[in-house]
Amino acid sequence: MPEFALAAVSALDGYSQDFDGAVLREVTDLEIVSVAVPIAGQKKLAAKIKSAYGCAVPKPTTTTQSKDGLVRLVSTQADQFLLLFDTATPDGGDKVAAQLNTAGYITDQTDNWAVLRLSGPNSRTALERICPVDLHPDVFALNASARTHMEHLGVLVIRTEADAFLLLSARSSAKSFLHAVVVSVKNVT
Amino acid sequence: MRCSGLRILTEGLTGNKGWKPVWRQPNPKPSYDVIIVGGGGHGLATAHYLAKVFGVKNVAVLEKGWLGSGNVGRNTTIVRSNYLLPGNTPFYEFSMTLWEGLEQDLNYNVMMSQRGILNLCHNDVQRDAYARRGNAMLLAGADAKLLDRDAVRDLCPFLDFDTARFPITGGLLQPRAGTARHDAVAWGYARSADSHGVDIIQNCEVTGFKMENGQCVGVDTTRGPIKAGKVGVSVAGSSSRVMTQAGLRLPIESHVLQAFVTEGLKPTLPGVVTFGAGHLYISQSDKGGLVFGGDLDKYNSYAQRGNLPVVEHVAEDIMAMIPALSRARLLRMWGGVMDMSMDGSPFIDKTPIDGLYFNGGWCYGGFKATPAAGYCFAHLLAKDEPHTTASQFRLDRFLRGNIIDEKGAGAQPNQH
Amino acid sequence: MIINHPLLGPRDADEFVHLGDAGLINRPDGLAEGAIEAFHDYLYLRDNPAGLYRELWYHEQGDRSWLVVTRDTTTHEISKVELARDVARSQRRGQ
Amino acid sequence: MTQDFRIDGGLVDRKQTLKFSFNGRDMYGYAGDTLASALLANGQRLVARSFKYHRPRGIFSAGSEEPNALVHLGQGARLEPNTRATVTELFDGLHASSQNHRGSLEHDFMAVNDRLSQFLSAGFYYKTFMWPKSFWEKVYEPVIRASAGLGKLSMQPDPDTYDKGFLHCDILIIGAGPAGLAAALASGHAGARVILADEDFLLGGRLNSDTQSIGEQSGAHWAQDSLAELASMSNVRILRRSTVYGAFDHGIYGILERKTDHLADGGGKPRHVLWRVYSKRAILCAGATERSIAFANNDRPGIMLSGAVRSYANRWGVAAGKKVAVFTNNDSGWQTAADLSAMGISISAVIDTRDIVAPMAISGAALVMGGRIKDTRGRKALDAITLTSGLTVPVDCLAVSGGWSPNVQLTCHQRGRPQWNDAIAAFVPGGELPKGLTVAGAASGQMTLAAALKSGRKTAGQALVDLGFKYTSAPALKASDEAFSVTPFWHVSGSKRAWVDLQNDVTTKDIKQAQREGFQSVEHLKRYTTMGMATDQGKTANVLGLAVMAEATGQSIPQTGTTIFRPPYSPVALGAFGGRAVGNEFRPTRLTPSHKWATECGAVFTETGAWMRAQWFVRAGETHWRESVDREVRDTRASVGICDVSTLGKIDIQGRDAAAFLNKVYANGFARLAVGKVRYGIMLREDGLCYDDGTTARLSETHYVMTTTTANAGLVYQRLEFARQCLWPDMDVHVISVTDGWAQYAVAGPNARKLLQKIVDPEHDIATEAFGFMACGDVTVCGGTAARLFRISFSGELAYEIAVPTRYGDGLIRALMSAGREFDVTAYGVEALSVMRIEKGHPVGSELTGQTTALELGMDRMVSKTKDSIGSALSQRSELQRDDGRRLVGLIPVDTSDTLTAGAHFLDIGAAAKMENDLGWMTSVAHSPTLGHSIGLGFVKLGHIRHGDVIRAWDGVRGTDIKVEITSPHFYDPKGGLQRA
Repeated sequence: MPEFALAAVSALDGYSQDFDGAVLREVTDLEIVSVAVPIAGQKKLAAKIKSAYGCAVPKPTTTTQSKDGLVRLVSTQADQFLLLFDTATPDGGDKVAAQLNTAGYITDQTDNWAVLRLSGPNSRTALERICPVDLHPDVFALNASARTHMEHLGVLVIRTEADAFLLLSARSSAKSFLHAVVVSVKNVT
Repeated sequence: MRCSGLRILTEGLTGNKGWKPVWRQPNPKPSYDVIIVGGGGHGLATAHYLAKVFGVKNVAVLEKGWLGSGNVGRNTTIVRSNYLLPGNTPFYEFSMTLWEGLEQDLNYNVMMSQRGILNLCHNDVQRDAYARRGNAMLLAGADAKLLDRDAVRDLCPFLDFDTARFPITGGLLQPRAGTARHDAVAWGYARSADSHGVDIIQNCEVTGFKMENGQCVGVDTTRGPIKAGKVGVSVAGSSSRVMTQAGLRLPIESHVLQAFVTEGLKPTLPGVVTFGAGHLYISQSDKGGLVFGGDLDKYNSYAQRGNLPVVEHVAEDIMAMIPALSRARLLRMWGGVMDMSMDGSPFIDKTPIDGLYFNGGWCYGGFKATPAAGYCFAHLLAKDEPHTTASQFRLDRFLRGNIIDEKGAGAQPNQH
Repeated sequence: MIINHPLLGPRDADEFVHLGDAGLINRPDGLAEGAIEAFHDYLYLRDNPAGLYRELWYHEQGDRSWLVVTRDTTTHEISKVELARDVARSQRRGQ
Repeated sequence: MTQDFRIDGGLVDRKQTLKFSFNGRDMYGYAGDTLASALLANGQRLVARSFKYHRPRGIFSAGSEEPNALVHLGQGARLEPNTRATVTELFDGLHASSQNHRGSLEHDFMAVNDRLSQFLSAGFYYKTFMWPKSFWEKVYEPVIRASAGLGKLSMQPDPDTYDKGFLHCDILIIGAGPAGLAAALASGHAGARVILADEDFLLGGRLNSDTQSIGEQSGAHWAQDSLAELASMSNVRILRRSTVYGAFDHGIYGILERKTDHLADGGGKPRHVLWRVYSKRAILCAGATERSIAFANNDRPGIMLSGAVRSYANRWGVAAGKKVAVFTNNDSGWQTAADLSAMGISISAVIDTRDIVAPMAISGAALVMGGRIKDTRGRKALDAITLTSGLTVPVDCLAVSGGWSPNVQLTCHQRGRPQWNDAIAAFVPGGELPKGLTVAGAASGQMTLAAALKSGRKTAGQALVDLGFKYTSAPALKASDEAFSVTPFWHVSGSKRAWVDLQNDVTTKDIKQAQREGFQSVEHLKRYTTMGMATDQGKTANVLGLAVMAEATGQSIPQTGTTIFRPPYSPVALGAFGGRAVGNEFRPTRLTPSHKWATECGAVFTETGAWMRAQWFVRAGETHWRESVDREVRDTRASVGICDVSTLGKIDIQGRDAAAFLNKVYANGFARLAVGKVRYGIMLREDGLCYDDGTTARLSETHYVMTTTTANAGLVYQRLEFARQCLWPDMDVHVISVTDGWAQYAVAGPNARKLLQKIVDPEHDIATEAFGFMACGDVTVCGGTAARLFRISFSGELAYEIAVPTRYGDGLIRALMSAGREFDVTAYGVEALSVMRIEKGHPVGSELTGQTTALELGMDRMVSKTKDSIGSALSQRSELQRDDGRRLVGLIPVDTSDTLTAGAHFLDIGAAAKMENDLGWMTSVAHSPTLGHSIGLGFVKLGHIRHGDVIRAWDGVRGTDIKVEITSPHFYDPKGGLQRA
């Protein structure tokens, strides 16, 4: 039995708040793993992904989901994408590595990010105040994703439902990001 | 025709009917001793000093548009000599001394107003960098004061001392710095050059250089060919455009810098203040408008206009520095084309082509340099050797590695 | 300004960082004879055209792509946007 | 005060009476009033003073072009200078007061300027105030500055907030007058995403000010019905009180929406929202602005634009006067006479400059065709006009129409250059319009209602077709279509002053003088006389001034030039452009994993870039920061200290070619770095100067983790992406930032290993034999938590950096501190970190300024000459390789009680404080508790061969001049034995 034990803390202490027509929550326990595509290794990796998750490698601006719906793949860069999935244990990188072994270059990104979920009828009007990307459903459809900036902070935004968005931003500035989103919601509700 | 209070009195009493044109509208002669390409501040100042100081009077200034239509009429009018590097400091201090006597030299009130420039710092490293700069200024004969937070507060109580994201810890003050009425500088130099016999020819665009066995002997223009003993090019943002006609590639990119002015307000700012946690310089004109600017738009451009991101960034800096300006209204925004050099410092030099001389690469610092740039370029044109204060501004300095990089940003013009 | 990203579609230029002339892709050989002169021309001298200009932009607040944008410096009109990596590769094959 | 000038009719809500005050006097108006209409209704003629001559001025227009009626709105911190009464929506409790006068508005001492006007003509200040020299700053300028300017700011922080936003649409329609509404209806029906923006609070434009009808309806009713229909469409967004202030590149437009200015209480919501609109097409339907005619004393209160007089009657139910005359050169003046007369307002005369048959009869009015106004009377309010015929007509209001100028402003914001159109005697949009922008209605020169409706629909149709929407044309609406006729007439010549630019007091005399002095090009004219430079940007003045100059030079107006406009269309509060960036919200804040813990431990924080870092930790009894910092250094060197170094940039680098790649981006060799080892590297820019340094660890054959300085993390990442995508596109190498993913702590000091052995799980051997200096590897800590251990030292002690996933960062710092208790562990901040690195002579930002070479830093041996890496070639340029250049050295005060200061320059003993004698400068200083005195690092000319020499550290701006000895920069354990222990 080790003398010292380490407790995990989330970026925003599990923030959760209901507003008029909008709900804002921190998403914890979401593992985030990046996979980089080796040069001339696209085919091999695509096959691995297919066999491991039963879905395709996401094209830019899109996300795909594993057959069991538990893993979401998000395109982040021409030769790189993220895997998002819930887990209780902090070993997302190893889990993915076990599936892909050397087909892709894997980096556990979980602790780089703070994750917010903004949902409700006012969520889009709130994001209108900080998000330069067009989130109109005709343009930014279900499962669409975009990497952009809001209030000087890099953000990865994903539409997970008609009225719900997943917002990923850097963990060290999570409090500033939360503040930016909260102010936006308050300004429109 | 001399300007004076008496003159204004007599003219006023006679219905202001006696005022004569400030400069003639001559047609180009077939030949001149020296042709200056570019009727902006630098070109007109060069002509003034050539004629008045160096006795070269058979001079023409060729301007493609209207006199003063370039950066001399588009800048934020700041005059200062708070430079760091030995290649720069003596030159800008020389310019400052010329500014201080300019009204009398030109017999024209350019409203040179030495109300000081204050560079704010927000941490110890920045303060020490300003100390290094201030000391370099003193060593070069300029004036500089390092202020602590309280001294800054006494000078500018309206700054955000209480809630700032980047607290103000002090600043570097150059009391002799200030502002001048930019258009009047162009008009004053033009008026004086004209009175010394210089032909100022507007709406006359240079379309090519006349070469004879490798030597430049004149120019082709939209108003016909003109011969010249020497041709000096002083065209700021158009430098590459013009010099490419002589087959020269320059270590220069043209970038747009925006400037802004608010509605007229009763006096609020003492002098020029610059923000150390962003990029902003702001002052108040004699007419009451707050005049300010910040970063380049950062992309190459020959359009004299910018875009929204920089406008908003500059305004954010204002709100962070002086929240009390929030309800002042932006009246007008415009852009100028900057001849951004590769190290942020200028060139006053002969070109590889005999008879062809170049003055440019002034980045956003051309206005304050106007008198000394004119003087030193005139010196080079008249004597064929650089003026001591401008001896480092050579075109070949990058090949030798003699870089004059005040910011340490490297060979990327939009970072200077 | 808006840059029509070849992978992502139209994006505000505010998301990008501008570097400079697309010629910066053609880096000389640092070990070759006359490397200093070659690098001097490569790094310091510019055509700086008033008109069509090929320039490098970096999508810092996006997918981190480097792009080669063809833009008119007098009108700001953008006529072409390519992935810099594709341009670099095709130029190498060209060499 | 009663509303003596309120008449029947209008679109105000008489059930809602609103109380407001002007210069302290209570007045009443109705919902739907502007401050201007309410002031007129209350008979307040004198509302302002002019800029230069302080002439009495009244309300001139009914819109954002207003040059005269600028007021101080609100009180205290909400005081708003230069606010146009004509666009200020009235609300209950509104406070307004006049500005720019000394003494009262009625008795302004500055009005003396008006008597001296002949000495204050155009450009007078350029010609005097030069003697004696010193008087400019001391005497003349202060006087000029004090009298210049218009309103004043409260100079208190703004209690209101501002916000921004981003909107996207297929078609942006600018202006909701007849053309704009027609365009919006067509676009909305076609299913396009439409934004309809108008600066007014009541949409409809002139439809609300005129009596023309559309179909069977009044224009105003048609407008309201159309708006109701548009509001019912989910694809149409209507923005009221929203000014499209600028047209920017690629279809981006700026809109200022005023959210709460019209409310007595904003309810804490943002006052303004600044929208950035991304449009595929835009249609400018901004209408036209009426202009005046120049004649003697044409600036008195009561002299107004004819269309404005009509607006006040029709829209606001206010009579601008009780005895009104009209002076016009076109048909719209007659419309004013007819409308007012129909409302029972007595029209004394209609003076038309045209020699034509009177188009209509106006009961009780003298109709003077081909007439001219010679002069006017009435100091603080108009009481009579005199015609050249000698006829004098007593009036309290003169409605002037010099024709209409299309609002082309937005078409000029890029490359547009308006063209002169003789038919309407005005400039219409011309040249290269902003791409995607088309113009409809009066803004395009369509001066009749029917034509405006038609062109609005037609223009929208074209845009819809371009965008691939189905557009079905509808039957034209029935509306008045009588031709609009105007005959140019600009000014009545005479010896008295006739105003062109009312706000800046520019008269026809000034323009003629400018012409005499050679300021004839339109830009010179504007700059010399300041015409068009006032807050109204010359909306009512520019064309008139141009015409006067054209006449003076004997040229046509187009020959004289055209006036173009810059953004914004009308002035925008800086706060709106600033958005939320006030105080601490200016920029985001980054917090380290140990932030919460550090706060509990009395840390004093400092900003380093976006980060907040612990500067030092105050313990009980410590009263001066030096006590804390000295203790932290001493305890670390004596036993062990811990510092959060998570802010260093961390970049995960993977790929088959990762090794070759690193060999390219670092100046020193990395090809042969073994797995499990760390190496220090320096990075050059391509110009050969140093810009960053750090360590890179090899975790596996294909996997490295690089650290960068805190400041350059983003820049290095960008350069790496550039290198792999643009320079070596076929290398298999991939980079991703992991800066935020790892909590990393330096554990330094003789007992560092002992402490870590209590944290690192026993199966990992970190004894020096197994885990020597510059080793790295994966370990687990505290019973299985994955971690990375690096044996690197910045302090010079036996030291490690241990990293765990950020979520465990708080836990690990607490664990380390309790595990270290038996060693009297100390936490240390960036100040102690800096002291120890100076004692070791490690360069940081103060030395790596981007202006220094490896040679100057004493690291030239690290720059490999045998490989081609970034910067290697140009680092060899002659001036960068001078052996008589500066070198990094250490500096010690000869009198060790002296305190060194960074920024001091070095001079030889006895050398004068002149640039020629400048040897270099002090880059960093510290008090070394280890050595017991002040130490410094600096660059000294030939410093490498001057160790032992004594020179001066001269700090003129701080007033010190200290003798210092040049030493090696390595003050502490120069052989580096300790860190290898």
